Parts: sequence; structure tokens; C-alpha cells
Amino acid sequence: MPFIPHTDSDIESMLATIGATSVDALFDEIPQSLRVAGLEGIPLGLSEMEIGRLMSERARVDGRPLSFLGAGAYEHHIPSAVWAITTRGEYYSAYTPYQAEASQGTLQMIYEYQTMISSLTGMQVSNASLYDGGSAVAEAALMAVRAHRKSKSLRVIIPTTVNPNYRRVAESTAGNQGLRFETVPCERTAGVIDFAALQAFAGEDIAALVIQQPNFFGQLEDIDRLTDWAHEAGMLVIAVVNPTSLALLKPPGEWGERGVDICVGEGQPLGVPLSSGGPYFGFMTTRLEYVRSMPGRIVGRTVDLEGRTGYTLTLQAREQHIRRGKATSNICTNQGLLMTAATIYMSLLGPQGLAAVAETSLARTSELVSALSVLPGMRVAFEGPRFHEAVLVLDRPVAAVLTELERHGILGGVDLSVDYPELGQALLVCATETKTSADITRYASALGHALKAVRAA
Amino acid sequence: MPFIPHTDSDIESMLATIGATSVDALFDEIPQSLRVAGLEGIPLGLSEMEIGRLMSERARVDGRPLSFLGAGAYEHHIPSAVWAITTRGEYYSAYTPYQAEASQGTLQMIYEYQTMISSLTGMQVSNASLYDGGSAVAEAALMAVRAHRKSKSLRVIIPTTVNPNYRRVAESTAGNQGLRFETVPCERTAGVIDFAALQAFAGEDIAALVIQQPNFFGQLEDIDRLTDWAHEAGMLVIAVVNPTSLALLKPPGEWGERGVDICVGEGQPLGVPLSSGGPYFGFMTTRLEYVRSMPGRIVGRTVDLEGRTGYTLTLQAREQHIRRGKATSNICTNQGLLMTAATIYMSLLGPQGLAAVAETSLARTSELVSALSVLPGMRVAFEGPRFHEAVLVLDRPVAAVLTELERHGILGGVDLSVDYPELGQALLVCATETKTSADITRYASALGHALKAVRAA
Amino acid sequence: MNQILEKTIFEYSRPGRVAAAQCPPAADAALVASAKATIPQALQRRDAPLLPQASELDVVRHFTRLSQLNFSIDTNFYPLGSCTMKYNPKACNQYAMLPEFLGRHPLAPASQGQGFLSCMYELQEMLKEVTGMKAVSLNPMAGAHGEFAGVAMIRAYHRSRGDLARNEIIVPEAAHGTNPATATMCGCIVKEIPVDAEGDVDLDALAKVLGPNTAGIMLTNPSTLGVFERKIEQVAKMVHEAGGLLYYDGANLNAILGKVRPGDMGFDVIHMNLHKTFSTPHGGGGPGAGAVGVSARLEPFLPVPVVSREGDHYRWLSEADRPLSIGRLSAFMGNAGVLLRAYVYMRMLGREGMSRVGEFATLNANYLLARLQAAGFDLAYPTRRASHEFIITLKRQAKELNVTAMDVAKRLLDYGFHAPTTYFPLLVPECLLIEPTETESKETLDAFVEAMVAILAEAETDAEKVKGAPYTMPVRRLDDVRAAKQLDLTWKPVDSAA
Amino acid sequence: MNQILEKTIFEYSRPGRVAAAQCPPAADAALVASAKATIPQALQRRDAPLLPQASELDVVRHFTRLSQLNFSIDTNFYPLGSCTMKYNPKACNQYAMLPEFLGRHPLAPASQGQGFLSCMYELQEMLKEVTGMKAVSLNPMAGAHGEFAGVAMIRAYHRSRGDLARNEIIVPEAAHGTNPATATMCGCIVKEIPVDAEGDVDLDALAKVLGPNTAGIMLTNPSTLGVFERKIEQVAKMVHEAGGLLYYDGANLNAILGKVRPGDMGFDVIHMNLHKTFSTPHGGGGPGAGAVGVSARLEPFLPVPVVSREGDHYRWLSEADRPLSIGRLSAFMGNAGVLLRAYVYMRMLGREGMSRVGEFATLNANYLLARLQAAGFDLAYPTRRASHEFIITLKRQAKELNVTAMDVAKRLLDYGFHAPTTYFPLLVPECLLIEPTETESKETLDAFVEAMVAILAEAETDAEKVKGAPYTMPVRRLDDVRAAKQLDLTWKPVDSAA
Ligand SMILES: Cc1ncc(COP(=O)(O)O)c(C=O)c1O
Ligand SMILES: Cc1ncc(COP(=O)(O)O)c(C=O)c1O
Repeated sequence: MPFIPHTDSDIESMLATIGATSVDALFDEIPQSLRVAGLEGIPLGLSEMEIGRLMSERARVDGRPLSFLGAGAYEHHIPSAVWAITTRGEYYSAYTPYQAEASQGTLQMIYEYQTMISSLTGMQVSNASLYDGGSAVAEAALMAVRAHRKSKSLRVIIPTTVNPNYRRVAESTAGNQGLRFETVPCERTAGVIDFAALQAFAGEDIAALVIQQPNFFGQLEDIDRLTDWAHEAGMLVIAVVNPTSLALLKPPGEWGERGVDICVGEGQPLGVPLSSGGPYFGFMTTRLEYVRSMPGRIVGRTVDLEGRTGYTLTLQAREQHIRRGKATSNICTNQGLLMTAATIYMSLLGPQGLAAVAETSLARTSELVSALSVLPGMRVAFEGPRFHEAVLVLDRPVAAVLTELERHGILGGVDLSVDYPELGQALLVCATETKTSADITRYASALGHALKAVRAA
Repeated sequence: MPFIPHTDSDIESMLATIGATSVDALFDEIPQSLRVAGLEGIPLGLSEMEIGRLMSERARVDGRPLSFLGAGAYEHHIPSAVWAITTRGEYYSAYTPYQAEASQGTLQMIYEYQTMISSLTGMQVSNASLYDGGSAVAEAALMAVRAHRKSKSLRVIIPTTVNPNYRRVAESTAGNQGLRFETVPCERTAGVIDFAALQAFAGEDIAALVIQQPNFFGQLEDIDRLTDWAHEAGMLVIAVVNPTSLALLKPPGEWGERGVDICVGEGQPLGVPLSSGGPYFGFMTTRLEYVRSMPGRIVGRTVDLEGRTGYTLTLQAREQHIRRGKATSNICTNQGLLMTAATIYMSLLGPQGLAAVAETSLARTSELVSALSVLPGMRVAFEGPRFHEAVLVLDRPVAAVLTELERHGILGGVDLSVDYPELGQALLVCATETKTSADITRYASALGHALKAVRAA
Repeated sequence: MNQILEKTIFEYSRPGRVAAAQCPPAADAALVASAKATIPQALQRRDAPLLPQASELDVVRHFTRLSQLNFSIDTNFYPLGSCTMKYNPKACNQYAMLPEFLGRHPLAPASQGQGFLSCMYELQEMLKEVTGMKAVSLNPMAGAHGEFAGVAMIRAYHRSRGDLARNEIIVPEAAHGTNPATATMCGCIVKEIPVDAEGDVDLDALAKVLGPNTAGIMLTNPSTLGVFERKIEQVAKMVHEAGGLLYYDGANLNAILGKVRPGDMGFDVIHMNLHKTFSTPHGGGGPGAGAVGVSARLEPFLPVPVVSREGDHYRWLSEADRPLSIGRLSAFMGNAGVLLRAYVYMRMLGREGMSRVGEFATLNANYLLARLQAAGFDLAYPTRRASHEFIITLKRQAKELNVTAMDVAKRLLDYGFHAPTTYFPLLVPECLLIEPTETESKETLDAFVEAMVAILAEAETDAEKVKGAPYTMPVRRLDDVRAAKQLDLTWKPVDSAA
Repeated sequence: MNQILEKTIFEYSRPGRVAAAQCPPAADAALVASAKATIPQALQRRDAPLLPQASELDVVRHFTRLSQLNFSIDTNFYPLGSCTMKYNPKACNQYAMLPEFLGRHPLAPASQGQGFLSCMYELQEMLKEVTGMKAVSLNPMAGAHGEFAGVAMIRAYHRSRGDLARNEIIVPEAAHGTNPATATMCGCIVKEIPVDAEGDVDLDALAKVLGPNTAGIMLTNPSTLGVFERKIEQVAKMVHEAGGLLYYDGANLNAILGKVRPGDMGFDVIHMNLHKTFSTPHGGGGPGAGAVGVSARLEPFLPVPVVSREGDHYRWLSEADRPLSIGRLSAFMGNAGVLLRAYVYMRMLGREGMSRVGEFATLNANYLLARLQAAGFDLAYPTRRASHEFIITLKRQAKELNVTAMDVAKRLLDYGFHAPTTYFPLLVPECLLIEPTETESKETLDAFVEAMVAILAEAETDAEKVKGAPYTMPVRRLDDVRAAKQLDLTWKPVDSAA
């Protein structure tokens, strides 16, 4: 019996101790009518050897194409040490550190994580992770509405330069509590928030403005102006940021005169594998004054009976297991192991390493954009500064070109023509530090062929 | 500087403490004439990201063909737990457990290993590993000569049914101390030691007889008769065994009337990956009376100051670090980590699991032999019982057929025509529990094609 | 456990130190400079973030040593009620972490992911089968997230029928905190109802709260009291007749796997904690996966994406295919890597292994119950069978010996056992909710009983000893009040002496 | 460290228990039965071996807990002289363990291993470059095995010239035990020679033993005394003139990497401990890899196989290509997986990183020496520079305080530091041979000095305390005498109460 240690004599003596005649008798409180006959739809069990072979074969089917995809999930180098340590049984198979004395490893690690991510974002306090970047945006909107001292508004502005999937998650999550998301279009030259359109909201009672930096197109927003404008208009400001970019870019805590109020983002770039979309982790930092409105677990440093330093979960009165229906969120299990990986990643990279990753990604993307945009029928959609993504516009169907590239073993980017039809046949490309000049050349040459194979529209 | 933590200010203050003006000054005792100019032949350093990519690409070049190779290294299922635990830093990066109090993990594990391998081979005591199966045979020969109380002979009989590479290693190792290896041919019907030829040595002063079971061809020797004969002739008996087979086959400790004197073998089948040939580990067990002649480390159980059970290296007076030129061997570093893997493997498989592996391998090989030998131009070389390997004889060049099979992604076996020209175009095939009926069918069908493609000689 | 306390990683930091092998190879300096020059100064960072400047060895050593300060399934028995801390097979991790799976981008086309998608599809199918539901979505990233999806679907269902008033969610008082919290997250009003003396739902109280505003009820069965809700069919009937739907909190699915199916009990929607029943790791707090299953009438509302098979081809269904969907709950598709682990686990168990889970989880719980009861511990529901878990109450000991459930829990740590769940459910005073799971051996259970007996004896002869526990952990009992009052949530450079 | 002692795995065992997921799928029973029937009863096993019958969880938990009882580089500073316990980069392990490398059979044709073979070829080339030798063979599986290959080549060389009398190997008295042991293994006679007061070889003594029987001399430089053999050129000249060859024991190569090359010092043959200088893990006792390098005249004698490149193709050279080879030392090609790790390490270091190894290993050693000397410890060779290691002697403390090197070593464990090498080399009384390696930071070295100072203070005020150490390890000092006298080398079922 896989994973069940009982021998026949164990079963016999245990039943005797219980005073039951059979294992089945232990289910005697369950109405007979409800009992399951069998699970014919489930295949018979496989040995580890068989499943190992099956999974290896399926993995081989998927292959390892050269990818220039980004759009919220980024391929970065992950030091071997990160997962070698993260998958140690003591992290991997531990429970939430409710028993602090038996969980100092996890707790201290979270404390160290909170320190790093707070500093990276320029904020004062952090929680111990949320599900992912999308759900973090939703939680931030809910939190802003809850934390806003002067407004009871349920309206939050979330411009189209924010990742469309984040907007969807925010809508499907926070919409249930009556939050209303207002949209602002993007301005077409630099691909950033249309400030004029935003200003139309001046004077209205709105809880918060969400600003993504770099935005979904990879372009850099004028964060100081936006932040100050929103604060003056009485809104809180929620920043959505790529943590890698913060090695180079101004941290949300310093945006505008006062810095943002809540900062969230997708933690995946910090040592978490792409893995078809998860598990990743959402991060959230805020000002100290809002800490009691924050969802999720928080670790604090304290002392033990003998005065020694120790770590424990704190401010639990915000959480569902204490406050139940009045908690700041229903989140319980979070993405602890991914945060562990990120903490080790940030420790290995350090400020210098992370800056090098950011700079190299920036440089490679600029190299990529130059190499691709000179091809016939290709142009760069937006001018102005960007980080490690860019939108290119084609004179023929993006989808068909991407399919052609796939045949060369290349995933050429994300087709934006569905989410942003207003941009035409637009393609979002990304190059991180993992791409070499040779890779870029290979892409450009394959694209040359693909463009020939697909007729211009 | 990869893997060097020194900052500029560290270097400065350390030099100040030393009283040296530069790091280079620390080499002032080395004659200037000897100093190296540079290492131009070494490429510039790569980041972990770059080497990771390079290694992944090289691995992909090698691929993962379907393999029916054996001949001393066997593809078995390795439970994921084995290497997940073996590569834990506390095992992986620990030193030899000379400081027993800080090495109880490794020491207890070796004690458990000694218990398992002693029992598996039916012998009384074990060491903590030798380099590999080949070197274990060489050490066993040396030990037999050393341990033999009644003979000063340097002659050891090593029949041709012993793995030819083991014979080579024994020769190149023990030959230096003057050992002389006598050979005995194999009998051509059952592919076992030619007993008549062996009997020719009766009456001569010979230190030991080496018996491999299953032998190199996968055939089973008549071990009781051989052992008793050798003992009667005043020789010690050295068994060379496949540990997996011992789940089914009579352990050397029970061969003949008295059991063998020394038992060695290749530990690779016990949870060690094929890995192009190493690292594997050699095992060696013996009678208690010979323990002081045994090479390699040995762990004993003892008590500490407070009477608690603990483990420590023992009988070190046999070893080079104590006895120097008079040690039982020069071995120092052994194959500890592989033995760790084997201990975990044996613990996970247990007697029942190991028996299932052995039985399934046996059955699959018989299936394979049936499937291949019916093909035109193929025949089974030997009758009589065998374990999980068999020799097939072809009517056309083995090498060419194997090359054809490679094109189908199949490694069809080991070409014996070089080592055993007397067998003709002989091929040694192996199927372990990792091979399914579908794999065997695939091989048979590819072989059908290959035989057609290669002309009969 | 490493008794030498470990300083923070920041105390290993020295200006200028760097784990150089981890830095990307220097790109052409001119290229970098010109790319950086495109970014206005005002958008650039001025001061480096407070990340450690440490060597690779220091980082490895620090986090390895830290790990040793933890209890975990791989090192300790963890009878945590409601949490299902069972063995996490190493194979699940190894095969979910094959390079091709790890490297696959979430937006890679389905054509570059048929291997992965086939696993997801089969996982959906298997989850349908074990729960008796008609359709499954794998998106939610934890149990609570699945609850959210479930309640949101219930709301969407009522709304789609124009039944707009239904915004009340009924939960038993013993419910897990995430149940009421989820109802609130979904903009619903929580109605708590009591349970009777034997732990079943109080039907009279239920009848009273049911009405035209009833959206649904959230239950787990067996309940968090560790007993099977015997009147479940009646509850289902009453709620359905009142126009409400039934939500099944799958946290306790382990108890009944292969024995009873929520779908057959009358539930309309269910979440499954794959990190409990299907043995994906808890990871010190996550990640989990909270797949949801629904009856046919809720299928259109399932969160997207969902994998469909068309002939031999697998693809994601999205908003376009499911216009009534409650939408997207994750930026991509949820915790794919966790789902792969659950898939491997389910395939290894297979049909026959699946029912054994419920059987042996129940056997272990009832055995532990019998032994603890014989040893003098009081059961919260002495007349009931344990399901996969059960509750003992230390009310008597608290009163007579002044030793609380918390004290016993802390003392257990000294015996090498993680504490059971304490003070949950809240309605049982001084309770320990004990769930051994099916993967623990009789010997481990016996050793736990011995420890409990020893602690009881200590409580009787030397209560202070128990109250002062733990003694052998890296720290003694921690000052939680101080932690909450003197908030210290991030390390500051001046601390370095601390 | 886990203070709760761990029982043996056999005590987890129960008849009939099995980790079922690890059993191969049942093959057709009839097939198995008929295959088994071919094996005569007399050849079959009667009783099952004493292997544990345990669950997968029990096995994982047992070996995880056991691991925590160990010190290791990943958890502790290990200043073990002569052992070069440096950081083992995780990348080396990860990339050597790619499934394709792990799955490759040793007898797979070269056509199915060009990726692997190219790594081996480049490794050979790099090792030639750093050592200044003309050819390399990767076969030997540890340092001592490399020594064996080396001395065997020396003998083969003399023999090939008809110089049959040369069977004496000279070793300095401070040499590592494997040196004389190897000479014996090769059928040679060992001639020990003394070193002078400053640690250099005594040239007069050398001159005396040199003669027509001299096969060669085995040296390591820097020597095991932690100092550079300054007269090496003269030694080489004398030995060569006497018709002998020079063997370099590469255990101390870390000291001079990128600074001096054995080939340039006049050595004819050398082994390298890849598990020291090139950072493959020690694995609690192995595996290592002891590649050998030779000057041109010894190339024909190298052990086979050796990788050669022919155009773009790599293949193994075997006996047929190298008829004078000393032959095969391994059933296949040595510790391939270890070699892959060394390859990854060397490529990460690269040309520039290689010389830094010697520099910073030397800097760390000299810094530690300076600080310990300042703290009142006596150096064995106070007039000399430390190489990558150095010796302190506690002769004075042993005499005055009755505290031995062993006592200090054991006490260091309580401070979280592995002990330095003790009582080696034997010629220095009460010695500690200390090698910090280049991968340790100044802070770690400083902490070690603090611990040494604290222990010295303890020795002065409370010698018994030091003599009773360790106190915080899983066990106190062990009774080695009993271990050797009352041999207990395997667990027996009757022990289960122990
Ligand atoms: C009964 C019950 N419901 C819901 C949950 C919430 O699940 P999760 O922690 O995965 O969000 C839990 C988990 O602790 C639980 O025990
Ligand atoms: C100086 C010296 N020579 C030789 C050896 C033997 O090397 P190995 O243990 O790899 O056989 C060692 C290792 O301890 C050593 O320190």
C-alpha cells in the first residue's frame, strides 16, 4: 500500500484496541446510502518508476523552446542553491509556523524576507506573501478601500496600462464586495497612462489609483506626477511593480512627494521558476500606519522567557483564524515556499547582483528591439523609456508569425491583438539576462523567415 | 570573485594584521623562477547561468536512448527519496567522520549499511566501501593473500567468467605486489567455469579462487561445488556478486559447506545512477576472523562518557593514517556518499522490494531473450540458469547491428566479440525491471530491421 | 536542532561582498550604458536596497542552519488536526521539477505544452471522480481561495437567475475561520448556527436562518469537530428547498476519500485542499492548491482557465468559451507546479490507493482516540466515532492542575512531536484537535501516546515543568504580546549588535 | 543538531511492512514463476536478508534526522588541514545530475556521449594547464588511487627501460599515510627521510638514500607541514640525477593554484585531489577523484581510458591505443560524476578565478596564523610563511595545563567549529593543522580565533571543562577502546532494546 505503513498485524491489533471488527466498521456513522461503490474513473496505481517514466516522457513532449515571452512572468537565471535549499524537507514539509518555538527557521526567514522586500520597494512593512501578483492587486484594492481614512468610496482607478490579467483578477475578486474599477486609456505615443484622461477624475471621490511600473507594455510611467496627482485628489496610491526592476528604478516608497501607500507585485522574477504559471507569490508592502489593514501573515521579532531573540507570527487579530468574518482577508495558506526561494535568491544576488540582472535585461531588450524593429513590416509601438519589454507592431497577423516562429523552436512573444485590438497587430517581446546576443540574432533571423512566410495583411 | 568572499577592505585589514604589503608578498618563499605567468589555456570564467546552459545543451546532445546494456552497470529504478536525502548538505559536504561526536549521522548510517550488506551477502562483517567493483576484486585478492594462514602463495585463480574489466583492474593493481592471476576458461554449453580445467590446479599452492555469480555472461555458476572444491584444495574463496541478485540467489556466506571467505562486488545497482561509470562503490564483506586483514574504514558501535550509544571509526590500526607503509591498503577517501545512497535505497526497497526487483529483472530478461532469439540469425549462446543478462550469438557482425539499432534510439547490448572472440559474434544483453514488454517488443522489432540492414557474415 | 542560534543574514553582509557566480555575464558596457541612459534620472533608484551582501557559502550555510531550527514532516510527527500533515512523497517533487516543466512559460502556446496540459486534464478528471462532481477548475491557489471561488459561483448562480436577494451564507459555529472570512470577501452576510451536543448541525437553528436571503451553507463533512455530520442528507434537503446551495469545504476530504463523495451527499460546489488530501507540501505556509468542483448547474460559472480535450489535443478554455465564468482568480492558471505534484501523487495511489487513504486515516485516528481515552484523556465527543481526526479537551486538567492545552502542546515539542491543533474549534474549551493521517505507523502513534501519558504525569506532579515548556527548542516560550506591541517587523542596520 | 537520538533503521522495521511505491509493477506472474523455476533450488536464497521493512516516511524521516547529527561545510566552518574543506557550489551538483548525464551507461558508445566526452576532454586539458603536466588521465577514484597510478607508472617507466632494480620510494617523515601505504601497494620499499628544523627536506639525508635502487620520491609542496619546500629545485635535480622520478601529491595543490605548477618544479607525475582543490564534495568520506598528470616521458604509461579528440569527435583511448599503459584502475572510467562537478567548478572559476584560489587560500591561512599567534598560540614553524595551512602545537599547554590537542579539538565542536586536523603530521607534538580555505570570510576566521581564545582561557581556569568536551553534540566523548575491543559492527535483532 503506497505511503501506508500498516501491516496486517498492525491492523488487527489496532482494531482490537478500538474494539471494531473491521476497518469498514469505522465508517458506521455514514449512511449506507451514501457509500461509494468504486472509483472506476481513476486508473490503477502506478509505481514510482512508472510515473517517473511517464512524467519524463511528457516533459520531453513539451521541450525547451527559446522564449521571448514576458507579460508578467520572466525567465531569469535561478542559482542552483535556491532550490537545493528550498526543497530541504525542513522547509518543504513544514506547516505554517503557528508553533513558533518549533518553527524558528521559517519565522526568521520570513522576517528577513520582510526586511528585504520592504527595502526593495522602499516601504516600511511587508506581509509574508499573497497568492500571486494578480491576487495581490485585488487585495491591495480591497485594502485601500478599507484603509482610506477620509473616503468611503468603493471606486478604484486601474488604467489599461496595468496587466490585463491583474485587472481581471481584481474585478472578479474585489467586484464581489462592490468595488468598482474605473479605467483610463493609454496614451499612444509613449504607451503610458493618458494623463489628460486621468485628470477627468479630479474632484471625484475615489479610493485609490493603481499604477504599474514598468507598465504592462514595459514602458515607464511618470510615477512622480501620477502619485502626487492622486494624493492631491485624495486617493491612495497602489504601486504594482516588478521586483527586479527596482534594482534600477525608483522604489514606490519614494514616488512623488510622499511615496505610495501600498505596493504589490508578482514575486516570480525573484528565483521562482516559470512552471506554466505557478506557484508564484504576490508581495505586498505598505506604510506602518496601514499595517493593521494589511492581509496575510506577518512575522515580528520578540524575545523568549529567557530574553533571547526569537520570531513569531504577530498582529494575528487581522487574520481569519482569529477575526473570522471580520478579518482583513480570507487568506490562510499563502505561498511560503516561494517566498523562501525569493529570500535565498535575494541573498545570493544582493544589491549588486540584482542590479546587474536588471541592467543586463534592459540592455538585452534594447538589443532585441533594435534587431527586430529593423525588419521589414516591423515597428516599435511606443517611444520613451522602458525596462525589459517592448511592444512591436507588425503589418501582418501576429498569430501567424508566432506560429511560424514556433517551427524554428522560438516563442516570439505575446500576441496583444486580442487584449489591445486598438494597437493593431501588436506583439509584446521580452529579453532578460538569460538571452545572449546569439539568441537575439537567432530570433531576428527566424523572424525574417517567418515574416516572409506570412503575407502582410 | 566567485566563491571568494573577500572585500577590498577585508584584504587590506588582513594584510595589515599579517604585516604583508600585498597578497603576492605571501608567496615570497617560492623561488621567483618557478612562478607561473598565466594560465592561457584555461578559458575565462563563466557565470553559473552560462555553465548551466552549456551543461544542459551538452546533456541534450547525449540524449536518453532505450538501453539494454549491462555488463557490470545496471539501470534500475532509483526512488526519488534516495538522492533527495543523499544530497542534503549534511551528508554531501561533510568530511570523513574522524570527529565522531560531530559525525554521528554518517557513522550510524555506515553502521546500518554494514549490517545490511553483511546480511545480504551472508557474511559477518563489512567495511564502509571501496572504490568500485573492479578495485574491490583487486583488494580482495590482496587481502586473501594476506589473510591466508596456511599459504604464502601469491597465486589467485580468476576464471574468464569474471568480468574482464575486473580481471584487468585486479591485474594492474595487485600485479604490482607480485600477485599472479591464473585463468580458467569457460565451459561452452552453460557458459560457466570449466570445472575440469579448474581441477587441473588441484594440489597446487594457490591462495584463492574468485567466483563471480551471476557470472559475466549472466549465467549461474555451481557455487556450492566450486566453493567446496576450492576449500578442499586449501584456497580461500572470493565471491564477486551482484547485490540485487542476492535477493534471490544464495548468499556467498552459504556457498558450499563453509561459505566463502571474502565477498565483494559492485554496489551500483543499489540506488546509484549509471552516470557514465561512476561514482559507484565497491562493497566487501568477510568473516569476523579476517576483519583485521580487511582494507577500508569500519564503524563500530560503542558508548560515550555517559553510557549512551554512539558510533565511531574502529580498527583504525589497519589503515594508512595509522599504520602507513604497513596498512592493509592505501585507501583513504572511499565512496561514502554512494554507500549513503545504497543504504537509503536498501531501506526503501526492503527485502520484499529488492526481491521484486530481482524477480522482475529475471523475468524481463527471459522475455527479452525469447523475443530476440527467435529472430533469424540469432541464437542463445548458453543454456542453463541465468539472472538478468544473456549472451546471444549473431550470424553477422555485432558492431554493425548495434550501430543500426542506435539509429532507432536503442542501445542493444555489449559487443563481446573483442573480449571473447572465441564466442564469435556475441552480444551481451540485459533487461532490468525498468524495461516493459513494450520496450522489449520495440527492441525486437528494431533488431528485425537492423538484421536486415546488416548482411550476414 | 541546531542549538546555536543563527544571526540574521544581514549580519553576514559586508559592503562590496558579492556571490559573483550569480551575476550575469557582463553585457557590452556601452550597450548597458546607452540603455540606462534612456531612463530619466527621476525614474531611477538612488540608494541600493538593503539586500545582503554575502558570499554564496554564507548564504547556503545560513539558510541550511535556519532550516534545522524547524520541525517538519520529514523530521517529526505532526498530528495537526484539520491540516492533514501527511508524508509528501519525494517523487512528486522530483517529477514536477523536471527542467521542461519548470521552464515552461505560462503563456507558451498549448502546442508547446501538450505534456503538461494532459496532466492537468487528467487531474481534473480524477478530481471529478473522487468528489462526485461534474466539473473541476484547478485555478484557486489555496483552500480559502477555492472557498472564494465557490461562494462567488453560488452568488453568480443566484444572480444569473435574477435571484438578487440571496446574500446570506450560513456557517456552523465550529467552521474554520476561512469560511466566514470568505463569505465576507464575497460581499455576503455570515449567519452562524450552533451544533448540538453530539456535534451535528442543529436543524432547528438551521431552519430558522434559512429563507429567501439564503445564498447557501458552507460545511465540511466530517466537520471540524472530527465527526461525520450524520444528518447531511436532511441538511441538503432543507437548504435546497430553501433555494440555497451547499458548499463543501474540502479540508477534511482525507477522511472520506474513496468512501463517500461530496457530490453524492448533495453538495453543489466543493473545494479541495490538494496540499492536504493530495499530499502536496505545506512549504512552511504554502503554496497550496484549492481546486474547485461543481455540480452541472454551476459548471458555466467555474473560474477560467479550464483544460479541455478536443480529440487528441488539449487546450485552455478561457472567458470566450465560458462567458458566465466568475472570471480569473490568478494571473495565469494557478499553482501549476503544485497541481503537477498532486497529479503524480494521485497516479501513484490510483483507484485502490485512493480509498485506502480514507480507511487508514480513520483507523489511525480511532486507534489514537482509543488509546488516549484509555490513558485518561477526555474526549470532546465521547459517544462518537472519530473520523480522520478527533478532539480531546483538557478542561479538567486546566481547572485541576492549571495546565492548559497550550502548555501540553508546548511540552510535546520537547518530546519531539509537533503539537496538535490547539484552541480550534473555539467552541470546545482547552481543546487539542488531533489528526494523525494514514501515513504514520502504529509505532509512531504509540510513541505519541507515551509522550502524552508522560506529560499528564508531569502535569500531576510538577505542573510548573509543563507550564515552562518547551526547554529543548532553539528558544523558550516567546513573548507574543511584546511582538504585537513593540512591532519589530524588519531588521535595521543598527540592530547588528542584537 | 537534533538532540533526540535516533534509533537504528532496523528498529523501525516490522515484518511485512513495505514502501510499496518503490516496488516494480508486478510483471506477469506466470512469466516470473517460469523464470524463477529455471533457477535450481540449491542456487536460491532461503532466508530474506536483514533489510529494513519500513515505510517510505519512516525511511525519509530517519535519514533526514540522522543527517542533522552531522557537521558539514554547509553548516559549519571546517578548518581541517590537508583536507581543503571549501564550499562545494550547488551548481556543480545540479548540472552533474542532469537526467541525461545520470542515465548514460558507461558502455554507451561515444556517439551517444559527445556532450559528456567533450566535458571530460576539456577537463583533461584544463588540468594539464594548471599543473604544467603534459598529459592527464582521469581514472583514479581518489587521491590514494592517483598515488597508486603514479607510483605504478614510475615503476613501469623504469621497467620499460630495463631498470629493474629501482623499487625504493622515498617519502619525508611528515608525509601523509597514503604515500608510504601506496609505495607498499606498488610493491616498493619505503625510505623515510627527515625534514630539517624549518620544515624543508633534509638534503643530506636525501643524498644518503638516493641510489641505484631509487625509483622515486613522493613529495607534496607545500608540504604537510604547511610550508613551501624551498629547495624543491635542488631536490628535483638530486633525484633526477640519481635516476629517480618525482611524484607530486596534489593534496596541497590549492595552495599554489595559478601561482606555481608542479610540472615547472620538476615533478614527473602528479595526482590531483579534485575533491579538495576542485571542490567536489567530500560526501562524508567520498567519493573523490584523483586524476593523474604526467610529463611527456610517462604519457605512454597513463592508466586507460583517456579521452582524445579527433577532429570534432571525442573518443576513449584504451589498451589498444596505449599498449604501455599501466592498465585499468576502474571497471569503467573512474568517478565520472565527480569529474563533471570538477569540470563545472573549473569553468566557473576560469583562468582568473584559478589563481585567486591560491592567493586567497594563502591570505586566509596567514591571517589566521597571525591572529592565533598574537593570541598566544605556538606555531610549529614560527619563522615560516604559512602556505594554505599551518600548524600550531599545544605541547606547552599539554605540559602546563594537561590539556591536549584532542581536548581543544573536541571543545571547538561545542563552539560550532569542526576541529582542525589533529596529530598529523605525527612529527609535531600535540599539533593542530589548520586550513581555512579561500571560501571562508574574515568574520568566520575571526569567530574561530575568538573560540580558540575562549578555549585557551577555559584551559587556564578550568581544564576539566575542556577535557570533558564536547557537551553539546549528540553524544559526549566516545569510548574508542571499547569500540575496538568489543567489536560491534552490525546490528542484531536482539539489540532492539538497546
Ligand atoms: C477546515 C478548513 N477549511 C479551510 C481551510 C483553508 O485552507 P487554506 O489554508 O488552504 O486556505 C483550512 C486550512 O487550514 C481548514 O482546515
Ligand atoms: C597530503 C595528502 N595526501 C594524500 C591524501 C589522500 O587522498 P584521498 O583521501 O583522496 O585518497 C590526502 C587526503 O587526505 C592528503 O591530505
